[in-house]
Amino acid sequence: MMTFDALTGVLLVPLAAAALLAMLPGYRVSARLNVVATTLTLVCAASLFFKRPQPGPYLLVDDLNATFIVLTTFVGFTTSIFSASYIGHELAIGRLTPPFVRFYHAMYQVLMFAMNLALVANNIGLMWVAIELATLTTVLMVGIYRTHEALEAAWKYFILGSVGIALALFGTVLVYMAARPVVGEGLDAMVWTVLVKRAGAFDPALLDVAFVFLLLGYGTKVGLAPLHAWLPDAHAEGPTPISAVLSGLLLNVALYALLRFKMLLAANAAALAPGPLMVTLGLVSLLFAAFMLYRRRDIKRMFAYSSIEHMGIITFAFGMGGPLANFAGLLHMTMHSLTKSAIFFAVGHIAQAKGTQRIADMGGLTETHPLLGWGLILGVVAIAGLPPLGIFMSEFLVVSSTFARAPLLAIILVAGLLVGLAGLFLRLNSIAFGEPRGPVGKPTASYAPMFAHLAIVLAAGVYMPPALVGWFQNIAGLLG
Amino acid sequence: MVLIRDFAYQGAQMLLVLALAPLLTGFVRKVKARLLRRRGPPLLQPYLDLVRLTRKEVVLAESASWLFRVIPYLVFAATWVAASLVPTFRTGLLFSWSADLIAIIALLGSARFFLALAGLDVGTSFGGIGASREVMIASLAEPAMLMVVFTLALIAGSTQLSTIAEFMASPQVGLRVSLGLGVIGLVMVAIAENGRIPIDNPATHLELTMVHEAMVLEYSGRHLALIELSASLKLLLYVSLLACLFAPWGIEAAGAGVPALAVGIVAYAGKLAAAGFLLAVFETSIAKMRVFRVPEFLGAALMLGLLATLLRFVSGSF
Amino acid sequence: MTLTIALACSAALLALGAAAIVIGRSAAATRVVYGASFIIAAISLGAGAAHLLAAAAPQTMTLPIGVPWLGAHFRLDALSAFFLAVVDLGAASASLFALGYGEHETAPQRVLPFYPAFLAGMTLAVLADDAFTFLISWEFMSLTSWALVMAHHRVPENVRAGYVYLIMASFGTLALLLAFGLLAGSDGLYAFAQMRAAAPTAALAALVLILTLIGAGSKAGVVPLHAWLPLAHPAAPSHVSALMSGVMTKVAVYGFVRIVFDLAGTPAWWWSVVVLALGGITAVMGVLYALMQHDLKRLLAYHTVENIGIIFIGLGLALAFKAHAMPFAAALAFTAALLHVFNHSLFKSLLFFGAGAVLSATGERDMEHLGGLIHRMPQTAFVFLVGCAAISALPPLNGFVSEWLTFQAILLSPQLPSWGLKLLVPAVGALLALSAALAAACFVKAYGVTFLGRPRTRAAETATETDGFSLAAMILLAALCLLVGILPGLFIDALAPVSVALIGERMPAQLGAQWLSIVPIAASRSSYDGLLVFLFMLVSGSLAAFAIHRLASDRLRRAPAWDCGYPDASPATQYTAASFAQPIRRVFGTVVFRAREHGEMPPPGDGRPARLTVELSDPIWDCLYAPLAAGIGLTADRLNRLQFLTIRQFLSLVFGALVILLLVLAAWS
Amino acid sequence: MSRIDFDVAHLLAGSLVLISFLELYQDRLYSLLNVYAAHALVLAASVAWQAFVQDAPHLYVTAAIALLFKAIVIPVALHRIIARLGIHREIENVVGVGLAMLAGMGLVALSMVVMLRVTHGADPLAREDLAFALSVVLLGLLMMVTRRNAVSQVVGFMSLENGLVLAATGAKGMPLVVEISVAFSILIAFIVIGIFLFRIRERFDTVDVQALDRYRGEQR
Repeated sequence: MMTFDALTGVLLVPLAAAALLAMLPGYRVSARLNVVATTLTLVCAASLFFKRPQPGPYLLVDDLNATFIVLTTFVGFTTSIFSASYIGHELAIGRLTPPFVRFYHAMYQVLMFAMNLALVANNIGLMWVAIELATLTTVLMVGIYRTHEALEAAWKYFILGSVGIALALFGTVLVYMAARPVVGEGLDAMVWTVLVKRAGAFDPALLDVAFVFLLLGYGTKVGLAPLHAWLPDAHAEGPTPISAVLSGLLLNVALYALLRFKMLLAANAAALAPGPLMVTLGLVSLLFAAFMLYRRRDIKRMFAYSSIEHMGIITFAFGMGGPLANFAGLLHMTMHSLTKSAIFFAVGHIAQAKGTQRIADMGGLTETHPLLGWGLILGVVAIAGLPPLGIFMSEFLVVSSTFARAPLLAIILVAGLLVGLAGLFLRLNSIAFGEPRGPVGKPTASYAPMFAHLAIVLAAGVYMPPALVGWFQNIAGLLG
Repeated sequence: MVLIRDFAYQGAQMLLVLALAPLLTGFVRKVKARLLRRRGPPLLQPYLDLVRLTRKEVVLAESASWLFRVIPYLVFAATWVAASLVPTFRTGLLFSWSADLIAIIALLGSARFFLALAGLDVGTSFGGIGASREVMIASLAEPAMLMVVFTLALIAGSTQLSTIAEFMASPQVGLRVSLGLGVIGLVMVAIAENGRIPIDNPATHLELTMVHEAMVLEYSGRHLALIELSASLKLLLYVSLLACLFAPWGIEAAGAGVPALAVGIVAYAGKLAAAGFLLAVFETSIAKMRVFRVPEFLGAALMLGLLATLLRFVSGSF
Repeated sequence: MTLTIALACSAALLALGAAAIVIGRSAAATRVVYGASFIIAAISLGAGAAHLLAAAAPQTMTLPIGVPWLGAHFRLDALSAFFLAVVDLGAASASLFALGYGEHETAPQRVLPFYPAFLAGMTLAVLADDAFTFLISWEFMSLTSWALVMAHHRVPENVRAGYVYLIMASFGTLALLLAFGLLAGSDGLYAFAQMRAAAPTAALAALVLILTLIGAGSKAGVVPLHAWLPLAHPAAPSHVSALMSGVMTKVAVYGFVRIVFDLAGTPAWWWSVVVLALGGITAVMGVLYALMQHDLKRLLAYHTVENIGIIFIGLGLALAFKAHAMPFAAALAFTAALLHVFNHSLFKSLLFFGAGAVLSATGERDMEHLGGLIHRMPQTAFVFLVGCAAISALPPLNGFVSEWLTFQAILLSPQLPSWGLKLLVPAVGALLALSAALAAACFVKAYGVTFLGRPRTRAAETATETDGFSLAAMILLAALCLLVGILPGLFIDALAPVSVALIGERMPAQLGAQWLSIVPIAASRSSYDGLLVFLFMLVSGSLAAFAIHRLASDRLRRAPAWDCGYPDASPATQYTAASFAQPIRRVFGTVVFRAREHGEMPPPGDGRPARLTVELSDPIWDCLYAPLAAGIGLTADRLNRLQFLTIRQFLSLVFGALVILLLVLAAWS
Repeated sequence: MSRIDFDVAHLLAGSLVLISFLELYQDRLYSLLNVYAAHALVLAASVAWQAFVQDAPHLYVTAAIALLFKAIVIPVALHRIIARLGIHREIENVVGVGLAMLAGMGLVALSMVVMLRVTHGADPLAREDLAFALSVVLLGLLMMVTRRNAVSQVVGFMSLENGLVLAATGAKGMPLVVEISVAFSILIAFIVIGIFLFRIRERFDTVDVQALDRYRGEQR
């Protein structure tokens, strides 16, 4: 009987909960259990800050992924609260049947497990497996409504995701090939801690090829244009809690994988700089998504595109590198997770209150549902990068630090930001303002998660605790 | 002692312009009549008109507001102050520094501003016509005037009328192109501002051709008297302005003694007469132009002024 | 100390805003919020004025917020103190006005929370001493004012106005962000002190100037970046319109001055060319736009554009003189600009208050539906008249003083060596004169059509005088307009520390001059004495009145209007705003706005009324903004096709990306 | 490693590429499936050979999976699906076969160029294998994007995945190979079941992907 430590907790709790939830019938119990499980996971994750296990051949906790884990478990926790009320409503109106709900809860925990595993994996193979698992679970949940659109979105996600996985695997194999002559055969050649230490001696050409495949493979998961196609539909057709988790977490996890490999390449002097590739993809995604915002009619799909936009910004920031940009990237990622999930909470309630996701059918939200309406506005203001909310700070740092180094890039970036902002508010105006349209019934739901996220984002925009700052700066240094 | 004497001079100047203004108007009318082979009204007719008007009761339109009744005094005050700050027979008056040429123009501007408001106050169509045309003319005349002022200021190195006048009297002004342009521009502006032919006809009440007269159509009695008086004050002002700027001969420099003073007064009277005569000749020899030709006329003035200023800017600084 | 007070005040305002969210719907909320913000703003105003008048040394403070390793720097120097005073004077008067006006608000819970936050944003913007704090306050100011513009969101125009406003505001902020990025360098020295020390290269500084012109200019409403202003300012509740027009644009001017005069190092001579040209164009275009309007609040908004132009002309001259090391002249131009900043904040707020009073009394903003209000609301009419005279630069009011000073500065500029300026400055002078004259015309129209004549609608007929608070606010501002007009020396001297700090020289002390007159350079050169002119007019006017009433008749009889013998025509026959502007429209409009008039006259015997329709086209919108919007729309449409591909096509995208990357790799070495 | 080992491995890998080309060439579903079965067979052989060469017994498991699952079970299942759907005579290339072949050539050349630039530190066997594996992957992808029919897309995906397994087994001593191949088999099973599911639920009358694309959330 091994002694219980936080790390195993982070992995075991969701797994056990998944098994349990798969067996439990009743909705209320399972929803509660779901919340309890995520709470426990969060507690375990938080405890990682204080006591950290030694990195083994399979698992590892360092500054970088500790941040991701805590973020993931936290959003997972709030989302479980949100999903409790959301799914309840779906049951009530009969969009979901109890068996599906049971399946949903089990899958939710599996997803949590998969993401945590991907984050703590100290082994590129293991990480790959975990991300594949996460993909499959989300595929199943996206299709859960069994409508034409849902199945089609799931299928699209599935196919594109599988191809992405395949490419990522090829990249992983190549990395192993590069590592083997230096590290020697066997497990060690796939262990992070070892790889990063020895990366200097690897065959650069092989690493280059590997990175191309990894970039495309995991980039598909991150949702970078032109690999993004699955993302909008998956967000739009799945249950909203899943949209929140997708945007808020899964994209981050994929990005985390990319960062790891970027560090690997950065450690090898002869290899090509991963920066330019990431910068290009980031800018392309940003501009593309920004323009796509204008013609959106489905509210969830719109915010899905805004997720693509922000993933572009984050990738751009990390691609630029340097302490400021990296710091900004991390900050932006954290803020985006919180804000975007908050927005999806709001959107979920709105869609349930209005009985539709079509933007044309909602209007004057600040009249009919003031709390929801202003919550959404606050969220959009945050996501558009307006002060005093957190994303403004990260965008401030990215733009100002970039402009001194590469003016042209900065100008493209700024143009993209502006176009995106205009697109978002074009839609927001018709949703939140103007003559009220659609039903005015109040959804019986708790807005606590939404406003909790927004409060954190607001606070972070004005004041960041020095501990957290030191933490981020440390990571930014690691990323080089 | 000196202060008192200066006060006396200043007061004398104020009274002088007040006294002379109607006379100038009457003189111009008389000469015009003679040129048209009419006998024309007696020279002092304007005074008699003013007296008669002040004795009459005021017939006020029902829709007129308190502003309508205040405006005549405002207009009169502004015009009078402006007129009394222009050197006539003597420079360096006590308060001449209290408002330079720009301020004088602005004072006339405020007079016009309020007069135009008066045109709109009663709420009749003719008042509206007059007011809108007046501001249109002014919106071109004022910049033109300012441009001329710039030219002079740049030549004399001051916007202070007394200083400019003294400088102009001094020999160091050679003949200058910019000056020539300036004087033409100023004359055109003066004609427009005083509503003389060809811009406007002070004698007619033919609705569609009139500007100034349409604005004051609703005035009667003492109010009308004040308006008329300010009109003639304005004419006098422009004449003496032209005189002291472009024909500054004989103006007594401050404290040059009694004979010089006498010379100054005589010279001033002579200049007024000459200017009046010229004006009359000009008006009788030209026809009134359509209202919408006016912008071209004034645009030309503005261009002249701008040209003059440019010349000054380019050819040396002071 | 004063800095601490100012910061405490803005913190209090923020707290007030938060509280207003809670109590927003209660009946007393309006009184509480506006009353509190009045008191707070008054205190803050005191702090700013005290610091300015005492010519105290700059105070700095750093709070542990904002960018973590940097902290939030705040600094109160002469410039900040002056603008702090401007901001809080406007804020205090607006709050006072709103104490009465706010009662008419239909949706107070949409105004009350944002109003104090807006004030706080403006206050913090002038106090900030590092790029991040400045930008966050700046954009916070925009955001809150956006929310206020959206207060009456059921009106579609307002939503559109808010949309345009928000985009332009973010555009400006991003431009400023880039400018600061340049000044801060790649290792992020964001504190203003560090930027001052850095002393950027000429090319860098030039870029900074351009970006600052775009950033601050778009907020101030410099043509052609003014497009949002006439939409947004009228859309907000009137006291907010007053703040946006009278104060927020001044914060923008502050931003420009702070960056260009303080941070961007020594100016090159051509900077002034750019600024002067923009200023001149802005002044004339603004007033021409205004002349074409018949919506009272929009007319006022366009006049803000004009006055911003005048301010920028002053600043441009200051730059020119500074670049050519003529400190005295620079100080004169700079002081003129700052004084005009102060004056404009006074009379523009006053005029917007008046418009607000009219709006709440009649429910009308369209002048064509007003008229004759002078009978129904005499006090409002009087103070509004003062405002009109002041903004039309009529002596002895304050507007004239600052324009007079600007003219004096222009008259100094032949001494400038560079030829570009020699040719440009006179033209700018002409433009300035033209805009001044046109402004007078425009306000004859505004006042005459709105307050004079006979009421054109029932609403105008039944209007009632506005409440005491609003009147108090307006009277206060009117009195200040007169005070600055007759005693300009006081205020010019108060501005001395600012120009000493930024120009290195100051205008000669004015209070020594005889009879309290102001002497920009030398008495022989030019001088002006508002007090004396005022007394002169007072004495001579009352003298004339006294004489006539005593010696001649003072009898008066009311009768129908004469009107060349046409008996009582209906009020509809009065001159309207459109017909009043017609001559000027013919002169300028045909060129600038491609104005066309279609007269439709039915044949005799036909009962239909004859119609005259006027077509105006906004050149700047058509040439700049419309194509931009169209371009974005087109791109969006094109790209939107990518939403509708088949899975196979998406896969081929991935495939293509892969192949391209591999090719790049193969071609790498 | 002796000469003969290298040659055999090289032969098998090369033939895998060749069969990929054959797949591209097919325009009947049945024959496509048969070719794919051959593909899987060769893969199994090459994996087994690698197991023998590297004497890594666990690779035999992978070989077995390839043999049983990919070479037998899946083709059979797909056969039955095609039979059920009655789409066996559908010819659904987007670009002509010839063009596809040309593109394939280009891809193989590209993968050669990319891989042979790898410095010679890595042992030759692995390098060759990698080059071939990359070409197989690219050809599979090419197949996926040039075919409209879902079944042939699946086949394309599977041959792509064969390429991966080839690479993985070629990477000497790489751990988790078995797990990964298992995971992939599960993945493929999912896809097949997916197609099957759509059929059973009577939701889509054909598995032509364009039918799926009709439902795209927001209509044009």
